[in-house]
Amino acid sequence: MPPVLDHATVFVAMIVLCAIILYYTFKTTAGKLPKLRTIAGLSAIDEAIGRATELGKPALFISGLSDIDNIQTLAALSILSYVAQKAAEYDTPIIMPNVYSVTMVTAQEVVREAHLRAGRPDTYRPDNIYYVSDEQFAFVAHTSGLMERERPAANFYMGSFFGESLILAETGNATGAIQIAGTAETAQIPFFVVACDYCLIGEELYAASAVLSQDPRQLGSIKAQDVVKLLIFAVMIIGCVSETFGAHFLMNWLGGS
Amino acid sequence: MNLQNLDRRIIFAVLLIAVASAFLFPRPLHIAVEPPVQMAYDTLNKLQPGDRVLMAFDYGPSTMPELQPAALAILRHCFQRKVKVVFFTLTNEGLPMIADALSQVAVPLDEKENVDYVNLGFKWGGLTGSSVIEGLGSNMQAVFPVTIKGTAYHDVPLLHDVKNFSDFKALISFSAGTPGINEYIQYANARYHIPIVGAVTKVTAPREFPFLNSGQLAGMCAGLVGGAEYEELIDHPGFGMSGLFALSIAHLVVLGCIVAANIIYFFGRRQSSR
Amino acid sequence: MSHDPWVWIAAFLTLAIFSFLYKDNVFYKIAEHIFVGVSGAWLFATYFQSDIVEDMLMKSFPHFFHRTEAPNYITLGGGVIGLIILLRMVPGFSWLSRWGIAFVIGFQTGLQLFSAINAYILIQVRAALVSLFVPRNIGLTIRNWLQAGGTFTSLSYFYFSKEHKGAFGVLTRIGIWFLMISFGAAYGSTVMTRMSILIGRVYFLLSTWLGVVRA
Amino acid sequence: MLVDYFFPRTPVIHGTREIFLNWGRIAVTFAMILGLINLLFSNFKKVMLQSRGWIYNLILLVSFAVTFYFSVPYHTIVKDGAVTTLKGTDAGTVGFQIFMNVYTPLSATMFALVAFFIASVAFRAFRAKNIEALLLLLSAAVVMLGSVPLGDAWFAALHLDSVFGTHNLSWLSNFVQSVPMSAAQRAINLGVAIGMVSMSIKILGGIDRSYFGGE
Repeated sequence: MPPVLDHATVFVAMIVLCAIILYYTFKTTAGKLPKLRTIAGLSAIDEAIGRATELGKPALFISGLSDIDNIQTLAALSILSYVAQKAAEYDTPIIMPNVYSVTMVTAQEVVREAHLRAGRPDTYRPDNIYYVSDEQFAFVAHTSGLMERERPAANFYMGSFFGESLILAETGNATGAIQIAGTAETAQIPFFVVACDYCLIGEELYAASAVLSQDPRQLGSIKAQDVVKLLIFAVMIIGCVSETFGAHFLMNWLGGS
Repeated sequence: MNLQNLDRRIIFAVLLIAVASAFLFPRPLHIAVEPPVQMAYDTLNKLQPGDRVLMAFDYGPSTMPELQPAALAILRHCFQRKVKVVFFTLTNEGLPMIADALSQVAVPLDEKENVDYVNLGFKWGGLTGSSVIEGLGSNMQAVFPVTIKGTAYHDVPLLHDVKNFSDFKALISFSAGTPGINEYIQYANARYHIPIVGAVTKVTAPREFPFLNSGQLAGMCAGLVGGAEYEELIDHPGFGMSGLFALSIAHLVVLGCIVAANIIYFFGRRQSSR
Repeated sequence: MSHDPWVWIAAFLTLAIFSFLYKDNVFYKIAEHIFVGVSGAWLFATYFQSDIVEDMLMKSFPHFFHRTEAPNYITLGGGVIGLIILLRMVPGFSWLSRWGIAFVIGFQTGLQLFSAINAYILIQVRAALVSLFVPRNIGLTIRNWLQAGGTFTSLSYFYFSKEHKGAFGVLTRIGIWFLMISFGAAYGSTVMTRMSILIGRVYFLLSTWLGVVRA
Repeated sequence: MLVDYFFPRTPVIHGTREIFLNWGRIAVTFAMILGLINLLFSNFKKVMLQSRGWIYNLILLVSFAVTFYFSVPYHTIVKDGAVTTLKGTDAGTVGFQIFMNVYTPLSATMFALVAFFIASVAFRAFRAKNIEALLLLLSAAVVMLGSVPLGDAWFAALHLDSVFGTHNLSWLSNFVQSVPMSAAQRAINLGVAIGMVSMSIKILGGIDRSYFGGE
C-alpha cells in the first residue's frame, strides 16, 4: 500500500491531467495530425502477418493473463482489432486462446468486426478464439503445446503478463516465429525485451492502439500524454533545483517530509 | 558446427544435471548470518516454555521452495523451546503448507495436537485480510469457532484461556504477498503491539527493510537464503542448506552461459571479419 | 522410494512436463490435457463454494443453511450481473451481456485511474526530487545525480512527439542505457526466485519420490 | 470509486465499494461457467467427430469430470455424534488430494520451466554486440553474483576486499538495483501511469471503443 497523499493534492492533479487530455483529444482534427516518432514494434506487425501469409501458417494472439477489467487487456484488444483486420485482408487465420471467458467473448466481437471491415465476414472462425483455463500455468501448458503443434509464424503477446512470459517467448522463439510483445508489467519487460523480436515497452502499449487507429482524437490523446510529460520534466527540474537550495515547497505539496 | 546456434537442449541438460548433482553431492557452504535473521532468532530464543505464538502461513505451492525452509526451521526452533504454536492462514493455498510443516516437524518430534499446537485453518478476510486480523485482535473465538479438524474452540486445551493477540508473545508471518506481512504490521502490530517476525520471498524483501529499521518487524528471513541461515542458527541443516548450494550452482550455470556465449560471439566475429 | 501412489502420480506428471524441454511428446500432451481439465474443475469448485454458496446464497437465504442471521439480499446483485453475462449464450439476448461487461469495465477503470494518479504519478515524481549538491558528501551527490538523471532521460524515451535525433537523440540514448541497466538488473534479481522453484521440483523428485537425498 | 476515495470515512459510500467488490467476485464465477461451457463443448465435439488427437480431448473431459465429482459437492460427516460439513476442497478429502498431487505439481513444474529458459536466453541474447547489450549483461551478471554467497566469497578470496573494503559484490548489486534500476523503473512507471490515465479517459469518454468490437 503506497502512502496516500493529501486528497486535495490528488484532486488538483486529477483535474489538471483530465483537462490536458480532454483538451488535446478534442482539439486535434483530421486536418493537422500530430507528428509522432516511429514505434519499432508497430511497423513490424504488418511484416509479421505478411510472413505468416507467405508461409501459410496462422498467427497467434494472446491478450495477456488479466481479465477484461485490466486496462492493459483493453489496450491489447484495441491492438487485436488492427491485427485481426490485417490478417483478414491477407486471409491468415488468427488463433487466440484465452484465460478468461469475458475476454474471449469480447475478443470474438473484436475479430468479427475486423473481418467485416476487411470485407471478409465469411472467413471469421469463432472457434479459433476459445477459453482454456483460469489457471495461469494450465493456460501456458496448453499454449506452449499449441505453438509446437500448429507452429504459428507470428506471435503477439499484448497485455499484462506474469511469471510465464519467458515460457511463451522462448517456446515461440524455438518454433521460429516472429514475436512482438507489449506489456506494462515492469517485472516482465526485461524478459520480452531479450527474448522477442520487438517489444512495446510500458507506455508504448497504450500509445499503440492510438497510433494504429490513425484516428485524430486518439492521436490527440498521445499529444496530451507528451504535454503531461513536459509538465513532469518541469516539476522535476524546479523541484531538484529548489531542493538543492533548501526550499521544500514542491516536496511538501507532494506530501514528502 | 556453428556454436552460436548451439542446441539449447544441451543447456537444459547441463542445468538439470548441475542442480541434481548439487543435491547428490552437497558441499557445506560457509553461511554468514545476516542481522535480520539473527534478530528473528533472538526474538524467538527469548521465549519461555509454555509461551504461545501465532503462525500465519500465507503462501502457496509456487513460493514453497523459498518460504518452507524458514517455516520449518522456525517451527522446529519453537518446539525446541517448548513454545506452543497456533496455525492459521488467510489463503486457501496455505492449508497444504501447514499440513506439510506439521508432517515434517511436529509428527517426528511427537508434539501433541491441541496441546502443543493447533491448526485453526483458513479464513477469507477480504482482499487485505483485515477483517480476520482485526477479529483476532478482539475476539479470536468469533473468527475461528472450530479448528480445522472440527473441534470446538473451547474444547482445545491450548486455547483454554486465549482471547486475542494479547495472549501471544509473537506473530510469525510466512508471507508471499497480500494479504501477508504488511497487513500484520499495519493492523496487528500498529494497533495491538504484538511483535511480528516474518519470512518473505527474496523479491519482496527490500520493501520490508524500513519496517525492520523502525522496529515494526522484530526479525526477517528473506527467501531460501534466509531459511538456510536460520537452519544454521538452530544447527539443523535441511532443504534450505542443500537448496542454497544448488542455487549457487544454478547461478554459475547461467553466468557460464553468458560468458560462453560472448566468447563464442567474439571468436566468431573475428573469423568472419578475416 | 515412496510407497504412496499419489506421490507416483505427482512424479509422473512432473517428469511429463519436463519432457517438453526435449520435445513435444505423448506424455506432455497427456499432462497438458489433464492440467486443463483438473484446473478448470478445481478452480470452479473453490469459486463456487466461497463466492456463490458462502458469499451469496448463505447471506441471502441464511435460514436454508440453518443460520440465524438476517438475510442480506444485496449480495444477489452479483448473481444478477453474472446471469446477464451468461445471457451471451442465448441468441437474441447477447447484447445484454455487453451491459454486464460494461459494468465490470467501468467499475475497474475508475478504480485504476485513481491509484494511477496517486501512487504512480505523484509519489513517483516526488521520489525523483532530490538535492543535486550535498555538502561534504560526494557519494550521495553522485547517487542523486544518477537518480534524477536516470528518471529524466528514461522518461524522455517515452516522449512520442519528436524523433530521436540531434541533441534530443543523445538524451534518449542515455535514457536507453539506463533502461538497459534496469532490465539487466531485473533479470539478474529474478534468477534466484525462478531457480528456487526448479530446485523445489528437483528436490521433490530426488527426496520425496526416489528417497536418494535425505533432508 | 472516485467518490469513495475522497470521502473514505463515510460508511454508506465505503459500504457501497465493498458491495461492488463482492459483486465483482460473484460475477467472475458466473463468467467462468461461460468459459467452461465453451471448453467442454469444443472438446466434446472433437471426441464425437474423432478428429485428430481426440483421445487427448477425452482425457481432458474425464479429468474434469473426476475432479468436479470429488471437489464441488459438500460432504456431511457424522463422527462421535458431532456433525461437520466438509467442502470437497477441504483438507482430508479426495478433491484435496487431487489438488496437492495433480494440480500443484503440474503448476509448479510448468513454472520451473522458466529456470531452463533463463539459462537458454542467457546464452542466446546476452551477447555484447553494442553498448546497450553490454550494459544489459554486465548489470545482470553483477546482480546475479551479488545475490548468492558465492559472489562475495570469491571477492574475498581474490583479496579484493583489501582494496574496496565493504564495497563488495553484494554492495554493488544493491547499488545497481537501488539507483539506476529504480530510476529507470520510475520512468517506466510514470509513462505507464500517464498512458493508463489517458486510456481510462478514452474508455470512460467512449472515444476508444475498439475493444467493444468497433460499432
